[in-house]
Amino acid sequence: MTAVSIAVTVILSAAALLALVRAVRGPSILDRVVATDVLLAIIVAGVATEAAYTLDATALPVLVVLSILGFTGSVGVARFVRTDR
Amino acid sequence: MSPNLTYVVVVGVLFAAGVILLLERTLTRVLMGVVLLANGVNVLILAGGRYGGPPIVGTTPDDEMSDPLPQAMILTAIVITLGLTAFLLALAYRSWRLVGQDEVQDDIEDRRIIELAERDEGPEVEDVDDEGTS
Amino acid sequence: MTALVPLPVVIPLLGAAVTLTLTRFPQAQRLVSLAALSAVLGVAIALLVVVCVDGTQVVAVGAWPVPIGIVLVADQFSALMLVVSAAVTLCVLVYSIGQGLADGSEDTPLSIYHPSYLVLTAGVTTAFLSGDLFNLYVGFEILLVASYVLITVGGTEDRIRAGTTYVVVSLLSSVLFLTGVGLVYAAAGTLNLAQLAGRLDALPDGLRLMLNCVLLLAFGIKAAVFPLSAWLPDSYPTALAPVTAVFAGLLTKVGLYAIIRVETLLFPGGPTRDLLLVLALLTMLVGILGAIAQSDVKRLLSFTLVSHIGYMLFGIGLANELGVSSAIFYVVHHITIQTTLFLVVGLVERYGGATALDRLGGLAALSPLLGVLFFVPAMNLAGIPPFSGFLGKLGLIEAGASAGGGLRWALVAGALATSLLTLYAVARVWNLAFWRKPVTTRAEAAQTEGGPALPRLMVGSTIALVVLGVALTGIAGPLFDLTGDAAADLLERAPYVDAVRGEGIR
Amino acid sequence: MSALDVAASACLIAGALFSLAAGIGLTRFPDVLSRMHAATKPQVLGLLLVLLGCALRFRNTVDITTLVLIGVFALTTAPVAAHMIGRVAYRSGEHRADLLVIDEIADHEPR
Amino acid sequence: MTRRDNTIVALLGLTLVWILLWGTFSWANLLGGLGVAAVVLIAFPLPPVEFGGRLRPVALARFVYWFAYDLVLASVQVAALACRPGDPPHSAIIGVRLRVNTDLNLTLTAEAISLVPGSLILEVDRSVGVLYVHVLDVSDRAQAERFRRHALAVERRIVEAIGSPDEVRLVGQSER
Amino acid sequence: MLVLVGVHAVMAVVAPGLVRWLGRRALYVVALAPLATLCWALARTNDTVTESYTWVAQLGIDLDLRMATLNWLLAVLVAGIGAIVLAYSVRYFPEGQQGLGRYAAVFVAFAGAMFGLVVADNLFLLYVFWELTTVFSYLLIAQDPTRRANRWAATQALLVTTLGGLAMLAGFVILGQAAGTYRWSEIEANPPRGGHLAAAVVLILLGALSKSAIFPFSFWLPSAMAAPTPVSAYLHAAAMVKAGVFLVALLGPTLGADPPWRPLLLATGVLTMLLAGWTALRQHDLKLMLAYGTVSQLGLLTAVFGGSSRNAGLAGAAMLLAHALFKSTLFLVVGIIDVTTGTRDLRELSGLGRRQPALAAIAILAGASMAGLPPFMGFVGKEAAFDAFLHGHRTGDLAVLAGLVIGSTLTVAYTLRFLWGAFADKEGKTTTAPPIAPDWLVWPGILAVAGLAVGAAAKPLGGSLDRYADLFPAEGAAYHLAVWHGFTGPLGLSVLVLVAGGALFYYRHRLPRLGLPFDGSAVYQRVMNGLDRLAVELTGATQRGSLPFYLGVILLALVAGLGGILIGPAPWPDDARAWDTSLQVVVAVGIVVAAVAAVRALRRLTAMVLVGLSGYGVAVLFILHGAPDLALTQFLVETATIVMVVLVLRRLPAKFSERTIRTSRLGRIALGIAVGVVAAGMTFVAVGAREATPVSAIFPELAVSFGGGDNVVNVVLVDIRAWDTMGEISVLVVAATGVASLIFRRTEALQRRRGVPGPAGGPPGWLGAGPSGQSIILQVVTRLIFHAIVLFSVFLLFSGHNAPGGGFAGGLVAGLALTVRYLAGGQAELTAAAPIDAGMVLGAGLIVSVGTGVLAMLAGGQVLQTAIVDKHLPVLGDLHLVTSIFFDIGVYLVVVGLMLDILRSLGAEIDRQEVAAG
Ligand code: NA
Ligand code: NA
Repeated sequence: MTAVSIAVTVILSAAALLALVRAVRGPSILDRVVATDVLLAIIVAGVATEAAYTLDATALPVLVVLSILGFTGSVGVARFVRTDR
Repeated sequence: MSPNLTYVVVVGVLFAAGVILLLERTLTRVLMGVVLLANGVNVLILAGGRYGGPPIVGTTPDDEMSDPLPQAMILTAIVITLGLTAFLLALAYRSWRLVGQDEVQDDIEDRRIIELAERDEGPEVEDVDDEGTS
Repeated sequence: MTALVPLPVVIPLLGAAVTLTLTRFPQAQRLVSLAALSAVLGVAIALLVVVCVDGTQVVAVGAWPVPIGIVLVADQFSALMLVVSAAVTLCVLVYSIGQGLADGSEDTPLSIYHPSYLVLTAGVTTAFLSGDLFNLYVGFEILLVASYVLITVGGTEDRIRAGTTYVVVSLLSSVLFLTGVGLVYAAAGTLNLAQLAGRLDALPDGLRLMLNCVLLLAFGIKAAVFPLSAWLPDSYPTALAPVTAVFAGLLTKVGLYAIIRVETLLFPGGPTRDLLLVLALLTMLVGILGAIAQSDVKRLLSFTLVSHIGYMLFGIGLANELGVSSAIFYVVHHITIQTTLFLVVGLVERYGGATALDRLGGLAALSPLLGVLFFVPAMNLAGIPPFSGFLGKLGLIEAGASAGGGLRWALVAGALATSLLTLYAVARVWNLAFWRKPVTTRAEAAQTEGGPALPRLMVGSTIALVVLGVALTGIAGPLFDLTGDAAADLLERAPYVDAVRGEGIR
Repeated sequence: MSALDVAASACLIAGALFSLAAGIGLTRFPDVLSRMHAATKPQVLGLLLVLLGCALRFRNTVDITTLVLIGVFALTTAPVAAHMIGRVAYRSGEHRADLLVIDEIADHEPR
Repeated sequence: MTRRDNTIVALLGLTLVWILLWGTFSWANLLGGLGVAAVVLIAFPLPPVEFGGRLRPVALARFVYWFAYDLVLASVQVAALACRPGDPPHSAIIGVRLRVNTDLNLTLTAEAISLVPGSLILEVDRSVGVLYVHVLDVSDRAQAERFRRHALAVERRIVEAIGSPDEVRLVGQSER
Repeated sequence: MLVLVGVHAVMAVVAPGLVRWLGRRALYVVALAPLATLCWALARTNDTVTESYTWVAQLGIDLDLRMATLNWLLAVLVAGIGAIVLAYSVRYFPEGQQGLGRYAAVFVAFAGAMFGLVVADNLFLLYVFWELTTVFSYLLIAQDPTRRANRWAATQALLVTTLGGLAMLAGFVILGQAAGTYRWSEIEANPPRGGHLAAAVVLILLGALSKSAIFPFSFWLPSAMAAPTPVSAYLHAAAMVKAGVFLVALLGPTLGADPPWRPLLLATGVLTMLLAGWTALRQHDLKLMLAYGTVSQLGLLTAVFGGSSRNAGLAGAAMLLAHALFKSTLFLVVGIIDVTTGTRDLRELSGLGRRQPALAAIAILAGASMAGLPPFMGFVGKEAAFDAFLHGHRTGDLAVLAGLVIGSTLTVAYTLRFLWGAFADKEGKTTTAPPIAPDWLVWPGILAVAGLAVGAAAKPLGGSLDRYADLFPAEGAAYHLAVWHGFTGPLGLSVLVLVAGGALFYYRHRLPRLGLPFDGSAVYQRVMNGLDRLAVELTGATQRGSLPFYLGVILLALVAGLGGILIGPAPWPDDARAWDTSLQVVVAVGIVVAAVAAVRALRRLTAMVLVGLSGYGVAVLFILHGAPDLALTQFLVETATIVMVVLVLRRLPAKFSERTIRTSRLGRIALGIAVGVVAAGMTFVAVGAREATPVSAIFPELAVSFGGGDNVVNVVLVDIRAWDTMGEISVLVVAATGVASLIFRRTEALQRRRGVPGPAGGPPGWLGAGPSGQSIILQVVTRLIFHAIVLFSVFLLFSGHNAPGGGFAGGLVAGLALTVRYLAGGQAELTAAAPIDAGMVLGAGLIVSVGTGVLAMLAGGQVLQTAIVDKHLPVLGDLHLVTSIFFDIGVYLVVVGLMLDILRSLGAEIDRQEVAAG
């Protein structure tokens, strides 16, 4: 299992860094929001994997919340963003 | 307890970034500075507590738990920051409504006195002779 | 009798909650607020008596044994502060109700004002009663956030500008305070003040100095110690008169309270004493010169406020019994007098239609009562005998002289100079606003019509505070006994620590 | 390491890979709309796989039910977010029109 | 279906969620769930969601199967597309006019379509029931038409799963 | 004695009423207070009375009163002349004079203070009365304060004498600490030696000299002549200006031997006498002439007492008495002339002698005493003075004597000039003057006659004054007061003085002009202007009025102070670890990158998203650290923040204004980095220094046994540190209130805080964005999952005690559910979702939480004490109820209320204002 967890960690870290690049580079606010969504999803995956690895379910409520959050944030921005560039 | 350098660095960066924004005139930036500073302080408090598993009896043995007390402090701080953020936003909006921007203005009275100082004058209000001389 | 201890916090909080649910019934809100604060005053007095008779009262919240949970500690010092602040807040509440009744509360919604005001009170009492460093922080947050609401209530342009300065500076101080708390816990592993007193002693001096200074920095901003004080005169004067009054009277003193606690209980001795003395001197002189430069009564008073913070720092920095005792006495005096003066200025604003000196005049002739209401506390502030201001100052000077040493003598001189300059500043106000011929059309109109009627409640509460201020002279003896004992306990530390340790069993 | 564990590991790694694909797409794709595809879509499947992996590890109802809820929430909300952002992107011209072979919105209501 | 029925459905649904959250079935959980659900429904009144259809398990299963199939397939395709070197892919915005123009159907179809990778709902023209979909990796009309048919198929499966009889008839007619 | 002071005080309080009731005649009644004092004092001639009451023993300031000979002398003068001047004032002021009530009150209050001053036996008590006389004189001098000159003169007198007073106070403190007591009679009994005594003496004399207008403080007295003449007669002739001389006289016997005492007093005294005497000779205003005369005489008194020998002391006492009598008489005379003729200018006055013979007679009696003609008291005193210095045994005595002789000559000269100027006929001028009411004339009359009488009764009077004089160390033959000592040196000097004075008057037109070497008032003015300038410059420099400046100063203090400590004494730990899990580094990189990018961002929303991103990063740090509750809350808060910010930013410009970004950028960055380094350093040091085991080590077992929960953090929040949490939710409540206050602002608008239902029928449309803004998909989905999310929030609330969650997380989730509803359908949808007043929810939540704590007290426990109920119920199984859950429910409600309030104000109300703004 440890090997798996390491592998997943590495993969997710790479993905996260890629997403971070997009979040910082933009150019548009929407790109950043999408990137943030992806990061959240990556966090979910990471936390879930960690939970599966340690067989410790305490983090699951966090995952439920996260699965709602990305939606709220994106909708919030998408609803009101003014892309006057 | 040996300090965790990663935390130390994060604290430093968050404080630095927070201060730079805090010193701005735009209230929105000030707000973000405050948020960054708050996060920085939270990490600082976190660094002051032991690292370990979730402090939930039954899932983690007592002696492997992370220190719950700093967590309680941080949680309190987080929520207070939320309230303050809302208030600052309202403040920014109000000032935008009033003066069409959310920039912090200088104090008028102070500027008056600074000008007096530059003109080498005394306090503005002289005790002028205002009697119908009797 | 420990049941009394939590009440000064719990009562106003419940009151605030109730007023929030009474949005539609302003009269009921007023009654609830009055009842709550009157109750707090009663409890505070009772508590002071109990403390003086039975000694320090300690409550372990939730019956969690010390040092696990939070302890509330009412020693003579905090009990005294509770009584004074309760009296002042009650008077100011009455005053503001009077003003609200007169102005019509359209611009200052009761459903905003009353809950915020009550929460502010709860914050102050929390800070005074707290025996736990983080809880002290929470107390500060409560009163600060409430003060943010009160200072910007109405949302006019200058209130927003001033409020922004106030809020942001306070936020920074809160961040520093929390940083200090975090560092203290990181180093000592506890938040209980009594336990910290022991654990901090064991730490290396350099570290103690560091922690001490972080906290001093945070409190120094709140107490308006030069050079951390410039925000105050820019922010306080723009608020509603009663708000300014209670801020000027109380909030800076909460900062001072914290400084006294920390300096005596957690970090006694050390280089911070001399640091405090130097800052005291600067605060006195820079502050009072600032007052002389002003042309608006409210701002002028704000500067005298800053300046006289220096007096109290002086006593703390001396760290001898008479010094600390006089500092505490001066805190009591200053809370009362500074509040009174701002309330009077509120009356002046209503009556003369301005607070700018170039637009005021002839008030003494127009309203002799107003004249007396200003003159007496003004002389008191200037340290004219036999008023309490003089007694406090005298105590500080004696303490400084007995301590000896160049720095302390410099402070004695500075204190005397400051009181002379204070006299100069208030005499200027008196000459211009009260003595010379009326200059504003408003005041001339007032002269012909005998001036706008001043609401009874406003005048009444102001009179009450003026009388309280004068009464301090009469009870100075017993009061000095009290502050003397309080100071002795503070400097000894053991009484506090032992009282808290006593609660160590469940 | 039981068979279930093997299956779980497979799911977890596959899920992670989908995340990586999302990250790559996010950096490579030319405009917001196409990045949206890369970002939101493989994520859903990736997430489902990860959850499945967890379920295979935990093997008790208490946690599995929670995992199910997470999946349901994700499936319901993800498209909405995508839709809202995509819509704004299109309306505010954040997309590269030159990559569009057909645009029936423009045809329908030319602006 | 009356508002009361809606409420009952909601109550049961919420109770189920409650039990799922706790993860164990016990009478205490059941009663607690009912209680909490009731409180929630009282505190936050149920908004009108008009639902005229009925559940058809078999059709539902079929829908789920095809949905899962599309999901996996397309996900792999898009992932591959993302990693494939070369020029950025072309795409198209295609309007799909649904046959059953109800809020619920529009929404569910839109969800199903946009969950499946490569397709993303940009606009919904509610008046005529048209979904405008941004489709990735489309380079000509033929592919566009293929996608339009796919989308309509998705709608059909949904309607067959939960639509009302006349809706099912409507969809069936247009297919033949 | 305290009673008598009290009598004056009471009289002062009732005086205005009396005046309103009786008109100016009320002054007769008011005069009773000093009169009573006079009688009391006369009844105690030749005995020493003491009283003592404790006041503030801790400061050594008690109400110690003592009346020995000197005190008695001044008490009699102060009380007697006070009564007479009050009676005199009845006719001086026209009926219905404005501010007469205040005049009466302050005057009698002053008399009381003056009496207190002369009988005070405690140095601090003496200072108390001393300052009171200063303040009352401030009020009396500016009887007509609408005239700037009067205000100016009053303030000048106030500040100058207070300055001296404060110096004196410092002197008292030093003296008292040297002596170990502040009670004068005790200090007198065994005087301290050495130490800072010299400093004390100088400081005390500063006070005395300034009060008595001795050079270089002389200038304030002539300006103070702006006061009404009765005031001048009392304060500036008889009473207040005597306070300084009194102090010198009182302390002389004890401190006279100390080095600075004698030379200082002799020099300043003689100098003052000569300068002022000369100036008096040049005045045309009778009152000013008297004023300078007074200054001159005060100089004389100071010099004589300064001689600090037994005979000098005796002479001083006699002169003091004489001067009080004749000078107040003359002032009263001038007052009458002023009122009856309307002028005080001796060039205008002519022939008054014939029209007002009685007045002239009185003036001549007083003048004779002033000039030192036998058998008047003035003569007796001057003789004694001459003798004291003629037969003195100290160096410089003869020089002083010379000074006194010259000074006395000047006195004779200006006396003659005064009488001539007031009453003589001058060619071509006649001043009309109505006859003077006898009940007015009588008062100066009494004083003048008294001057003659005491002179005649010099022997017996001298007998009692000896008791004071004997306090001085005896040296040589004891002198005794008498009108006739035979042909002695002093007599010769007196004759010389009279002749020379006459000559000086005769040749007055040929005198060279010499003024004072410098004009004190001008110096005073320059000092004050300088002070004002300094104030403005300093304030302009420190009070910049700019928020960034203030923050910068604070942060600089932080960097300087704590940076210094870190470099200096701070103990740096020798071991540290890079990380706990390598993943922390990955996350840290994310946080750092996002934070830096946020600082560089030029668009508001961009910056906010990046800040939020770094926040998410911190949340992940929390997970890794083993703090799921924190992570949960942090994620929720960051998301809520982003939404709130978006709600506000939709109205603000998208980009930050360039100007504010450029200005002083480098400085900001430098300071920021410095602060960051210091913060990091402090963390490193503090954490590294920890050795003690944290108090929280036993939390886990206590959490279960006493708190009844497995989730330690939650137990800490709702139980162990519930007191904090209670405060925290009140912060939330008040913050929400503040948001509403800033957005709605007015009472009437606040009604909308309850929410406004949308237009009946049809789906609620977007405000602002218009119908095209709404998305059917979003609306339907939110409606579908809303209740599920709310239910989940409740689950978090209840499960929180044993698993991550709790009231905060629950409340935030519910709040986000509401947020989504608002986002989907705007104001109306929000109202449909939660038709309730946000304020209500907040209040209810606070009541529930605080109420839980109070109930615990009512149940006999401590505040917020928790009870654990374990019951086995049929069917349902075991019930495990921890009462702290109710506390947590309150928390939940407050958080929901906060979010609802934010949506109502930052959301709906801003929508409305946007529409209103168009
Ligand atoms: Na210290
Ligand atoms: Na509890």
